[in-house]
Amino acid sequence: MEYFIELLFSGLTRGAIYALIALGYTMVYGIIGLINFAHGEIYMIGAFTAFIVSTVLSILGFPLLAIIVLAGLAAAVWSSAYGYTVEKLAYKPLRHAPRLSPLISAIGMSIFLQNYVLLAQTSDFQPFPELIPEFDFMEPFVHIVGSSDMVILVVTTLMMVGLTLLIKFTRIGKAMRATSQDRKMAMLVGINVDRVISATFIVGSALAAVGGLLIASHIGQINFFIGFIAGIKAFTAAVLGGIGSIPGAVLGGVILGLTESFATGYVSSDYEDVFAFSLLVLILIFKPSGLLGKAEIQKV
Amino acid sequence: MISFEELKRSFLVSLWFVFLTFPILVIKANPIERTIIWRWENMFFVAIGSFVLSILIRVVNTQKTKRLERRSASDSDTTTSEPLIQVILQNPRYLYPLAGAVTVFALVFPYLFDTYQTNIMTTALMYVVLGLGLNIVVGMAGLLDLGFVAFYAVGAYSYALLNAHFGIGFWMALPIGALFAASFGIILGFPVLRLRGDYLAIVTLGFGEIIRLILENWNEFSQGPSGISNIPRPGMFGIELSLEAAILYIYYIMVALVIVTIFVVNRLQDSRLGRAWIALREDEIACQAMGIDKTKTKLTAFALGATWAGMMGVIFAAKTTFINPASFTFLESAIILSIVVLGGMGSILGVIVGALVLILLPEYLRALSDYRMLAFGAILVVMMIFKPQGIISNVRRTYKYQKQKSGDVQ
Amino acid sequence: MNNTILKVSGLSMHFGGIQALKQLDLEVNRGEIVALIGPNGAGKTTFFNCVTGIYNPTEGDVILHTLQGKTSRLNGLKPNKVTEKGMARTFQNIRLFQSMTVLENVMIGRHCRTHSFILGAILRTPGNRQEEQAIIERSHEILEIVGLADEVDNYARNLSYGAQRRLEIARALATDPSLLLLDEPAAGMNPQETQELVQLILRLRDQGYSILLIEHDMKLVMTLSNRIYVMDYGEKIAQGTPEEIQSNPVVIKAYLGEDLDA
Amino acid sequence: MLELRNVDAYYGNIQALKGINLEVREGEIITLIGANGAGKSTTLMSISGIVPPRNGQVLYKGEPIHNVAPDKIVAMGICQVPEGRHIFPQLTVQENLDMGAFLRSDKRGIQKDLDYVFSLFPILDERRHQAGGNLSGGEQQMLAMSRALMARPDLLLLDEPSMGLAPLIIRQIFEIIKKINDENNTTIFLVEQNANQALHIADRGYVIENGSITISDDADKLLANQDVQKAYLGG
Amino acid sequence: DDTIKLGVAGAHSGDLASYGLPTVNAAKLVVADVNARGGINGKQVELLVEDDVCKPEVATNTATKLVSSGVHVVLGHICSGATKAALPIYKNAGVIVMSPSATNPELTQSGDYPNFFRTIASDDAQAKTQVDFALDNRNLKKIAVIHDKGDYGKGLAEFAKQFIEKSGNAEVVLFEGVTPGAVDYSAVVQKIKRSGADGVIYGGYHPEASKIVTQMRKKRIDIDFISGDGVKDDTFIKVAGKSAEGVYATGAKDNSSNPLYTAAIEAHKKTYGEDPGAFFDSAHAAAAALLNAVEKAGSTDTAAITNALQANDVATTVGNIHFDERGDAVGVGFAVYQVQNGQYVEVK
Ligand SMILES: Nc1ncnc2c1ncn2[C@@H]1O[C@H](COP(=O)(O)OP(=O)(O)OP(=O)(O)O)[C@@H](O)[C@H]1O
Ligand SMILES: Nc1ncnc2c1ncn2[C@@H]1O[C@H](COP(=O)(O)OP(=O)(O)OP(=O)(O)O)[C@@H](O)[C@H]1O
Ligand SMILES: [Mg+2]
Ligand SMILES: [Mg+2]
Repeated sequence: MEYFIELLFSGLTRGAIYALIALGYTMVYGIIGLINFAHGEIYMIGAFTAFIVSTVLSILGFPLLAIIVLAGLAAAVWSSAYGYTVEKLAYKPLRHAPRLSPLISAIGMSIFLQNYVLLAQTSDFQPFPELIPEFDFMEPFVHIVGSSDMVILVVTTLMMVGLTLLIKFTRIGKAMRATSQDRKMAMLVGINVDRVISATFIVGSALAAVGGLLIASHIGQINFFIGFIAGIKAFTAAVLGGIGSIPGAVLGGVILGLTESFATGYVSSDYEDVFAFSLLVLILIFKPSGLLGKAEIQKV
Repeated sequence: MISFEELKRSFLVSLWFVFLTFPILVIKANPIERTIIWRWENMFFVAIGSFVLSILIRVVNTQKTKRLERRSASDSDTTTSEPLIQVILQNPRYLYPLAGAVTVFALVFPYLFDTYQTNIMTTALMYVVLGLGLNIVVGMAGLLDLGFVAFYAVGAYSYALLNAHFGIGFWMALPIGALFAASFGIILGFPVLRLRGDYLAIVTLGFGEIIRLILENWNEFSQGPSGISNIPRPGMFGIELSLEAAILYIYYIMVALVIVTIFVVNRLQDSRLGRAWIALREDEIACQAMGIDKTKTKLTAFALGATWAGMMGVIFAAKTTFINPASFTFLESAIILSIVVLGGMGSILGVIVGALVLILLPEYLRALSDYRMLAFGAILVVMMIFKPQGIISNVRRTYKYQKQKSGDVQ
Repeated sequence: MNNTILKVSGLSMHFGGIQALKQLDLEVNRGEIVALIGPNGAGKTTFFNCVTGIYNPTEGDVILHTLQGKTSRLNGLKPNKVTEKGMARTFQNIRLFQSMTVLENVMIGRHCRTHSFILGAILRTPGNRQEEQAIIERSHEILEIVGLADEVDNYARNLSYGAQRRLEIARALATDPSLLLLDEPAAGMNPQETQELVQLILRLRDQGYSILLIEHDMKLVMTLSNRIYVMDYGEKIAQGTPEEIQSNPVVIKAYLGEDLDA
Repeated sequence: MLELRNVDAYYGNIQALKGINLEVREGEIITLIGANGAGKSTTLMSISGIVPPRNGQVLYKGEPIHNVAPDKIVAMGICQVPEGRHIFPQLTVQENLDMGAFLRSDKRGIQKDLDYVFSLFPILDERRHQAGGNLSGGEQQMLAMSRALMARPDLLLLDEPSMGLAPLIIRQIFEIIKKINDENNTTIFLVEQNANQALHIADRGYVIENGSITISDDADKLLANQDVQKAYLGG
Repeated sequence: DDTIKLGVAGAHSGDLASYGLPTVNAAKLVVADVNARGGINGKQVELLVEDDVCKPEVATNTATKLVSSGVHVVLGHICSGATKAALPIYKNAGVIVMSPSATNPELTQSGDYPNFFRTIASDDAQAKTQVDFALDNRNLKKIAVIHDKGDYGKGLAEFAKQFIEKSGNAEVVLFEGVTPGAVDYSAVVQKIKRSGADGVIYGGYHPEASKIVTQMRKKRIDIDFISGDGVKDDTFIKVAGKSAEGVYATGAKDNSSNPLYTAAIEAHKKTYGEDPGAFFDSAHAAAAALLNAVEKAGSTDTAAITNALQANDVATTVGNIHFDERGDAVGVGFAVYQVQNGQYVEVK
């Protein structure tokens, strides 16, 4: 039983990590229907910014709390800036292009950003400072679930709730939904579509940055390649949950994480990804628009 | 020519990029030695570089608008002047000699260049065929397949394993590999037919990963990550060829296969089946209402696309003589997809050009060494922006029709 | 000889809580033009969708007697099978293959009446070539019938609205249907074009097609139809000749309104 | 109030509008009639800024708006019901209506207008929580119209509002157009295939052919015009 | 031919560049040295550097290119897979290849590649060292063998498993692969704990190793962690920080007392301003051994060079070595290190 609980928490943490990145994926997908392959890189850049800033600050002797706040802020700011710029450079000119063109542009961007960071910061793994301290009150449970796991779980939940509220009830959220469904009509009711799309990228990227900070601190290391695998998994999670759906992204991430964790725990980690992807295929066969995705409305 | 306003905007752009690249390009922090290196020179390069680029883009843009304005101003009958390429493509008077010339060039290529160039060209030709295969699935049938490389792997391992266990030779393996891959195409196709668009994409991606992971983990079957070595090169009538001869031989096999593929794909495209694929891509519901069997048509596309990937897999195994799962990653699928989209979806010539560009480009970018992949990524983006439809966009063929029955369809 | 071509009985359809069709009966006879009218949201399009296999009706029977004298029950068949059996339709929201040429759109319609497949496509045997030639010829004929012969090589997306509607009809005709279902063929057309459409439909009837159409243009409906069915809230509220319908108080109240000639 | 001067518009290389000149005065109902593909919808899109004119000027209340972004144009009080309805398919009827009032913030006014459109189209009230995409064609048309009304525009551009509607509703629609024009003094620019009815409620009309305006006159004169009758009124 | 052409092939760009580039630096230093001395038999040495990004299919092109440009001997390739793909091409052209890093046993043991040599010991030798150490020095009884599913890591792990089972003194309680690059390894770590292992033998590279070790320590699992030269890298200590303390890793024998070694490191620091990276010393040794053999052979003839390599001892940064008939260097071997106070210290 204890083993089960251990695996459960390990799966939840992993799932929450996927979910954090999947949130941004799903937002961007929701609004411009683009699988933003560069999102993983945005997350990576967020983590790198946090790494650089926190290292510099700690060398300069700032206190831990200040480092956390400033590094988080910097990560969010620069990630958003990158997300914004990538959209303007690589996707906006392709708004009216065939559907797959922006996808290739995104793949190109992803390769570019990876190599940009590789060249600027070398391919070596860098130790990421432990920004989430080990809380004393967690000590009795530490063999089951660590402090950083707990923080990740809590933050992911908060993010999901916050985002859902944002999309459901705020003006910008409504504008996002309208834009995602019919861009021309959104303009005709007075929505500045460009600005809404930019805002989506900024919010999505900032989320990725928070994810980057937490995850890198949890794993304790980064290099230029961390975005790629995380990105693919997050994308899978987003699809699993129903792409475009915020709670779906979280649910998808958690299911993916749990599957991998239990597959590892009870079967073999050799095939954890095989289990994960098989589950994806299985779920999509029975629910073609993902778990919480709305079936595409197609009136004939 | 450049107004002050434009200068100011370029300046702002440059300022933005300086800000953007600041932490990553300028600071190099080392948490162990606790040192910080400030690379201010990078900031300087970014500032100058982005300023100049921005000005350049502005100049190009203004000239483009001017040209457009001039054209609409002159307004002499708004003939939509077709691009040269399309004129050539549509007129057999130009097309046939051109195709002939290209074929002749391909045939003498190995005698003009060294083995290395021939080898590279063989690789490029393989990607031409892969691209054309994927083009059936993505370009024609509109099914976004991000796991195409799985079929490539199936072909490669078919040959490697059949050879290792049963001593089956290259020429036997070629059709068998194709057949295996096609069967996998159908096996994958069945469950995912219900899925639309990007859901399909992720499932195919997952499928590609599953195949690779199985190859990687199931040692007894595939020898796992250490791969299978000493796969024989194709022999000619049982004679083993020297390396140079074998490279030449594979090259010519590829030239032949490319020609066959172009022929077949071209015929498919202009057939009843090809039209059904395109219609399916445009509107599934209308398609079904017109009496097209969605399942059968989609499966055919999957299977046919996979067939070519399977064949190329066999060639790949024979060419490198060594295969391991690491050659069949998602990135490979992404590259093949890029070939199709960048070249021009649905356009055969486009895919060929796309393959040559994307495969030869990194080879010739070797001079840039470290900056190679950086440039590759940037070029993908830039090409997409300047040619969103692909290098050569597909033009639907028109059918000539004579009332009298004897009239031949051309 | 049985003169009925389509016989629908007890057709019902639910969408979650909404009952879009309730126990609907409807018949179309050979050589007839039958109209299905009713207020917006009455369930007319849903009826088409159920009959052609796009939706699977909750209950009821759809029986088609084809020109060849075959009788088939269409319930639960996939749309492509329904088309194969001899019933073709057009869509209320135009669904053409936008990036194909006009001719190709019609050629797609020939799909279910032709057979060449992979090998045929690759080898292009004389038989296949003949088939292909026949497809092209038949498609041209059909385009001439609907008056689009001059647009063959144009892309469907470049056609004007009225022409697109006619192309939809052409595409449906290409499947050699015994029965043609038209969903608001005159929507978006001006009176002039509507007039041409009326002529076209009449010509089609004279060529032996039976037609069931949904339309809100009463002038068109009244001049064309042999019989009219009226629906409201998923139920049949009236049926009869144009004269009967025009003076039926229930229909006037629910659908037509007081004076008709506006 | 609105003036188009020598407007040219293109789709890629295809010229859809060739030197359009027209004028809409405050409080009027203007109708634009023409065959399919003549350029009616394009004219509206040019005004709304979705297909910005390549040459020529669009003036609204004396100010040039041909370089203004579509959302700004809406904010200036020009609202369009586009051809093909363009309902937000996954938003409910209620949410679609809310989107119409996107730029407004007077809660009370919005509520009042909501009640007003529900009184115009009671069926929408019944379907309030249904996804817009599942509505029947006619219901969607009513919703599109209502959504535009929710913006309380000064100038309302209507692109074939009667398309696909039942006869009873068509009459209602035209009555409603007239009513909006009378009660709220909303200026209306109406594009219609149903030229007959359009001209009956309009003050003036324009005829467009192949991207150029060929006739412009008072509505009753157009109704009487032989050519117009033959070409557009089915007479 | 007025120069001796030394090819250098390996991953020089992309994610594995950090394994390939030190070899280029090593070759440059050696060649500069040799040329400064007047070259070999009066001929200057020319470097031909080619990137194979560690991909087999690219490696065949790289090899063909080198062969086309008339290369005489090749230093490389870096990854075993790429090496296997490239070797037949060199073999055909009669080019001798020496790798500083390709450790796959088959390369020398299969007998398929007579033209292949290496200055690094093969995986089985390394696994043997690890297992011996685990069983004899650490007295482990239940061992979890973990690998990264990769060519190198899984190979190493399989040998380790084999040796443990053969010894009969201990059992393998867990044999699992982890996915490189995964965001979290806690499930595997829990599984290790549950297996009751008193030690872990890990086959793979340092990024995954540091993640696993860190998570083990976080979960308060304090058992031995023994890994190979893929982990015996200072980056591991930097990244894993205090979790790295106590970790064992096998690696090439300590050469710090070898003056050639220290000189090479110094030269690198002087030329490039930083510490050399992975496989620098074995690459340096390989370059030196190759050029030495060419000099001794007095020609670039394949047989002559092979002979010279096998017959003569040469002093290199990894010690005095010559090569056995299979191509493995005699005189290189493994030692066991432990991280103590942030440094690898030899323990055996
Ligand atoms: N897929 C669906 N899901 C839920 N409700 C639907 C669906 N399709 C149709 N409806 C509802 O069923 C009713 C009938 O719709 P239908 O499209 O058949 O109307 P119609 O008679 O064709 O109207 P119109 O003349 O306006 O086109 C409508 O109220 C519509 O909202
Ligand atoms: N998105 C587009 N791309 C290319 N051409 C277009 C596009 N939209 C319209 N056109 C062309 O522009 C011309 C004018 O079209 P427009 O839609 O304005 O006509 P309309 O008068 O509104 O016709 P309808 O009565 O059919 O709505 C037509 O020739 C049409 O083919
Ligand atoms: Mg309808
Ligand atoms: Mg229009």
